[in-house]
Amino acid sequence: MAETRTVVKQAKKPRWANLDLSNAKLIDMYRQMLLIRRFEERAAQEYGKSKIGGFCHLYIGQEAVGVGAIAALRKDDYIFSSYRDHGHALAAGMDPNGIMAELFGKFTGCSKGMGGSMHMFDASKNFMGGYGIVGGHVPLASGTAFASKYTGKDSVTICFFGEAAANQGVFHETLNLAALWKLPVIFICENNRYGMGTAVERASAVWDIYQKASAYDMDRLAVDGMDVLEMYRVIKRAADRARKNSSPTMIEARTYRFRGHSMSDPIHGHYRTKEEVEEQKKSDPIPGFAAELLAAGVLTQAMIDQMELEIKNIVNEAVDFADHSPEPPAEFLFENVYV
Amino acid sequence: MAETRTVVKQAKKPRWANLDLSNAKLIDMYRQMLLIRRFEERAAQEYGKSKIGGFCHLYIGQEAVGVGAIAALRKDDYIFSSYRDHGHALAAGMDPNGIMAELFGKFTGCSKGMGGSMHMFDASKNFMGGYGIVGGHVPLASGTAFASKYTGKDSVTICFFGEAAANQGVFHETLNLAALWKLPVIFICENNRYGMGTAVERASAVWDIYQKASAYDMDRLAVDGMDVLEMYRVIKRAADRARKNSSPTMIEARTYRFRGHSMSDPIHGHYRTKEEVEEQKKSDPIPGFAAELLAAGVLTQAMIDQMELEIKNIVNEAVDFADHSPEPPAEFLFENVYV
Amino acid sequence: MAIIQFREALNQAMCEEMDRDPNVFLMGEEVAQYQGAYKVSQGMLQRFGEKRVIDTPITEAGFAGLGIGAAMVGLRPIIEMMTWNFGILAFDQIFNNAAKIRYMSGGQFKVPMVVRGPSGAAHALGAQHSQSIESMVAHVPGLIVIAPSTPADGKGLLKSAIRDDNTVIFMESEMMYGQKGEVPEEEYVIPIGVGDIKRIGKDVTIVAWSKMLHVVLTAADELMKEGIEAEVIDPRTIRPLDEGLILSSVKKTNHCVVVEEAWPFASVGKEVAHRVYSKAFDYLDAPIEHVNGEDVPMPYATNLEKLMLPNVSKVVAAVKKSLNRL
Amino acid sequence: MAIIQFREALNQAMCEEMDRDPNVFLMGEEVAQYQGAYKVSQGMLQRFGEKRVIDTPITEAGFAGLGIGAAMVGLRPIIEMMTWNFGILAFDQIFNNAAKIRYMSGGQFKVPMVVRGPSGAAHALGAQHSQSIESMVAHVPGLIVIAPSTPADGKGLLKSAIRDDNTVIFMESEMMYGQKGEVPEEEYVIPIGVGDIKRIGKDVTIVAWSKMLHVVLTAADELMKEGIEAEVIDPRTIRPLDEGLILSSVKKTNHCVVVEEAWPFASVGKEVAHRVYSKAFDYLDAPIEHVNGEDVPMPYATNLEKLMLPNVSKVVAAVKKSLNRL
Ligand SMILES: Cc1ncc(C[n+]2csc(CCOP(=O)(O)OP(=O)(O)O)c2C)c(N)n1
Ligand SMILES: Cc1ncc(C[n+]2csc(CCOP(=O)(O)OP(=O)(O)O)c2C)c(N)n1
Ligand SMILES: [Mg+2]
Ligand SMILES: [Mg+2]
Repeated sequence: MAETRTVVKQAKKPRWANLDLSNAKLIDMYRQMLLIRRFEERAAQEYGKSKIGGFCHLYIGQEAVGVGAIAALRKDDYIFSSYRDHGHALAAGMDPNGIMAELFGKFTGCSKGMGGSMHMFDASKNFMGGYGIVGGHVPLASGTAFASKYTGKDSVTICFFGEAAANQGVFHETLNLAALWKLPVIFICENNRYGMGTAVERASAVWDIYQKASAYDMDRLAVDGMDVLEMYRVIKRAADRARKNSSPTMIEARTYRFRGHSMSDPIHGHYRTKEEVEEQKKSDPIPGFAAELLAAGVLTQAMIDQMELEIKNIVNEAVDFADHSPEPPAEFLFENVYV
Repeated sequence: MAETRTVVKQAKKPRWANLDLSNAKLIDMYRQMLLIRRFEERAAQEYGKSKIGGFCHLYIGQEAVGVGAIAALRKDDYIFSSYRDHGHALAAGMDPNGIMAELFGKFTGCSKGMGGSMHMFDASKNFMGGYGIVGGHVPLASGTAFASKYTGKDSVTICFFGEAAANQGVFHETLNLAALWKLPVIFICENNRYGMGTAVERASAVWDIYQKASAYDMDRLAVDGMDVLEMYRVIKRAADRARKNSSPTMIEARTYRFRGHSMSDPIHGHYRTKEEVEEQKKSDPIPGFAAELLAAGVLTQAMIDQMELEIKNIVNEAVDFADHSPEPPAEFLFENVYV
Repeated sequence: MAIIQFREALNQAMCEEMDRDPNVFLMGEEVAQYQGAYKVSQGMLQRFGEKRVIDTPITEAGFAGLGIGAAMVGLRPIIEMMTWNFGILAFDQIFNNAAKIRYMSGGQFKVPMVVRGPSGAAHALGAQHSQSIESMVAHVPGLIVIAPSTPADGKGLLKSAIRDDNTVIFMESEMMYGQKGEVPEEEYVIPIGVGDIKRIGKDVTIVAWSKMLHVVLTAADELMKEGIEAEVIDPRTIRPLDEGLILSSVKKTNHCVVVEEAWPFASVGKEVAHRVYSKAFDYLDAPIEHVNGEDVPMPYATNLEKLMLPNVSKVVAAVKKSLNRL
Repeated sequence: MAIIQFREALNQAMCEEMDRDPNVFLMGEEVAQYQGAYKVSQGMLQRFGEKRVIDTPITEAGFAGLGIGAAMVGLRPIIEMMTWNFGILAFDQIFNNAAKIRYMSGGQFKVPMVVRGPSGAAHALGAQHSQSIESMVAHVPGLIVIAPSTPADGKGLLKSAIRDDNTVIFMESEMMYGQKGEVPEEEYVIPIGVGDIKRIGKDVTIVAWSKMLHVVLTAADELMKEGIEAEVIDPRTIRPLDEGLILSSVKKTNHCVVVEEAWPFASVGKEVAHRVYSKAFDYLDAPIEHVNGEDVPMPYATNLEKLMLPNVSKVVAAVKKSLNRL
């Protein structure tokens, strides 16, 4: 009898089966990661041509963190970012034209050319800004969360920052406030293993950064930040909890930046080897997700090719838009200092 | 056979049997606690007579923490305190005359009348000062510890602060530095349950304050701060470890202040009841230790009476000294701004 | 008019604005259960509840930053610093975020927040607790800085500050909280940026604010005995400064003395002087005299503390020097 | 004399002092393994080892405070702030501890520490990264503030700063690190508090420091073409200010212009002007002119950034205004 049993080949459930993600949404998440990648690659080129000035911190390698996290949010949730904010801005649905124009310092930029790479804002997307002081924006996120609770809205706030920012005092002050007052905020630490040139092990007494939240009895976990679905899953859950119970979560997204700290920093050098970077690139979140979607038939190669083309156009168009946009007028220097 | 066995009444070992504490030292620890108590009571009176100005934070109730901790140190160890520093100063062996004169703002004071109640210093005792900004002195303690390590000395640094100070960002920054660099420093949090009028439970997301050090993988423990022997024991062990392995410890000493936050704050009122204070006074560290020493025959009532007398004289003499000391001369206003 | 304490006037301002606008809340150390370290918020917890009168842990940077975020989405926080000495811990939040978010965002966000608390020396509090830091905050564009000297000004200006859409730094004084003054019964506000002539005179213009205003008024009485009529100008708002009022007084008196509690180097008084020199140079019959806190940390000993601070005789001497009547 | 970059000059100063005194060490973000964010500490880790060249976590208040404690017991820390914008996070440590410990302790302790790093705008870094905060630190008694303009001054003054027993705030500039200049081969120091005449002239005194000195020198060339001979004074040390040098120049030229990158309100320039007005009033033929960064946060857009900063034509215009030659 045993011999005659037919082995039924079980269709493997896709990982997103329990995640309430439509194919359209999955495709969109992929598309967003790809857009960020191509946008950043182009930003790097334009920086090389001196179209973009100042510090320019690319998000290449970390796309899954921002895209997965923001995909799990509602439109009325609030997003705070650091100086490494282009990717978050795109994931928040901000207009690539406005982002590129901001990089170019143009009046059509998302911050009217006044903020630049590190200070993207879009009130219409609840994109509360990119900030340049390491850790300095973290308490602000507790402020919008406080406001949600105060006004009885169930908006959630998420706040992105690097693992090095988690050493700053104000980060700790904020975690205490958020835990003490049960604020609906999710702290997303993008642990890309380096704060500028300093490896996390040389800067933090604990290497499991999420455990810093243990000092506040806060819900916490580490997640594979190279996996957009995992990001989506944990943020969704944390956001649901925040919405329902108004309680904070600290999430450490383990990721890696494939580029230098900023455009002026080489990809490898004093603090990491070429081999290390190459090894890490094997976990590139974009091809991995593509393979998965292809295997499940959610995407086809033709769709991907088409997408690449569309994104190329979007990015071209953004550069074109930025290039042909006017600088802020001289009088604007004195505007918005005060309301 | 069993019936004929004689029950030998075993002499109960005193708690200090394994602590390497001579009778003289035990008596001295008691004497120090008593001195602090009487000194502070008198300071309160003198404050009432406006001989002492400004903020005046008494240490009454917390004597066992400072005395036990400092008794466990060597003369070449460093001590940092907050604004609640009279008790630590006395425990460090500073001259009561100089402390009282400092409170009176006199030139003979330990800080020449320039520091006052909150800013006692004595370089000759390695008493590195009392500081008025909550938490602000904590990183300084990592600095002397750093210096010990840098110069190859095995001096240890201890740093006293309140449980409310442990919410300040710079406290967290310092713990990270101390743990990361393995500095020989002991952080002694005197958890007296209130930061001014705010109960610890209303200010800190964790109530076991020592667990804040978990975010730094630092050795940590809570101790009964009303028990001078326990204080001695845990600080001795932490100091030995710091000396040998150059590693930091965070210690939460659970204690209680029997007086108001400062002289301008009533003993009970908005934030705690009379009953609570009375209940806590049952754990007064001084009579408890006296009973233990009396029971063991280390002290006799006559010795205690004699001690009270001597201390009374010391305190009287300190007030007298302060009273008859000159104010700093006018020119001194401009001295010591720069070296 | 009612005669009330400065702290009561500030309390009224906050209560009235909280009645008026549910988005206004008060947050700080000991503001709620303890009724305020200096009792400025007395009764407010009972009146408005825990939701709107909030005790914080001792984390000045953290709760100032929280206020900024809350203000960005429409709340109107009043953040109390127990004293401005501790506000230094929140300087990064105030300078780098509150003062800049509107500008950096191209006008998309605003930060309508008041950060208030006492500044300057109280009595025998020593070096770390006795600082007048108005020049540091007033240096930063994007901030408004107010330092009133009377209960009536305090109330009217605090109400304006709470209604203002910018971040306002509001400086009070421990030594003035108990000071009494007439305050109108009916609702009123005092516009930001408008100074006040606290005493009319023709011989010399003395500019002073906050606690020093009272030292100057006493000095003016003294001077009067010698026939010197001082005009006393209280700018009330430090930034923006009511330069017109100061200038028109100096153009009349041709002499100017600035009195401030703060240290001298690059102080607000130097800014006041600059405005006068650059815009009324030809009207000045003598250099502008300055009376400041001495250029030293505050000593504890009360005899030296007195010497450190401006006082009536220093002001009198400065005026006489200006008038060449020494 | 060798011609070297500003960063090399600073590097030499630190290396020489570290050779000279084993108690000197360098600590800050990226100073060691990364060789310095702006390569000022290039090679120092290799030369002095990890014990004396130390990378820190991003905790400005924490490691500044650590430096203070270390200095109290005899070490001589050089604390690098990656930029002074981040130094704001350490203001409490610097103002409340470093500047006051000696005074509060009645002279028992001293804090021989240098806190150094670039200040002011670099290029297109936006509002949070482009601040000149010298007036805030110079306001505080107990601190010394130095802002050199040339490699030679930088080296000589940094060596003096390291040897000084006070806390010294040392301000550099990202834009000047690559600038080259002659630096003596032999060992030398430049005393703190002594200014330098960077150009001799008779018609107008222009006071400027750090980066602005170079703008002023170019402007002086321009002015020369029109027959205006500007004397350019570089105080080099902001606090204590070499007021004698400035005064004697103004007494000769009877005209004074102060150029600084910082915002105008209560700036160091106002302090300079005050010294001149109060001590050389009768020598002045016109009000002192000021050229400052505009009173706005720094915009990102480079066209506006240029407008925000002082430049040659603004300086020329200010001089002409002072000379009434517009
Ligand atoms: C308070 C402060 N200190 C230093 C800097 C300079 N700085 C900018 S980014 C950075 C590293 C931050 O690392 P991390 O938080 O891990 O974020 P990542 O750049 O890796 O995304 C440093 C040191 C700054 N901007 N702010
Ligand atoms: C930075 C700062 N914020 C506020 C204060 C005012 N203040 C002085 S002591 C104190 C309470 C501190 O409580 P805790 O740390 O528990 O120490 P305790 O007084 O109980 O010994 C407060 C709020 C201050 N001195 N410094
Ligand atoms: Mg990082
Ligand atoms: Mg306490």
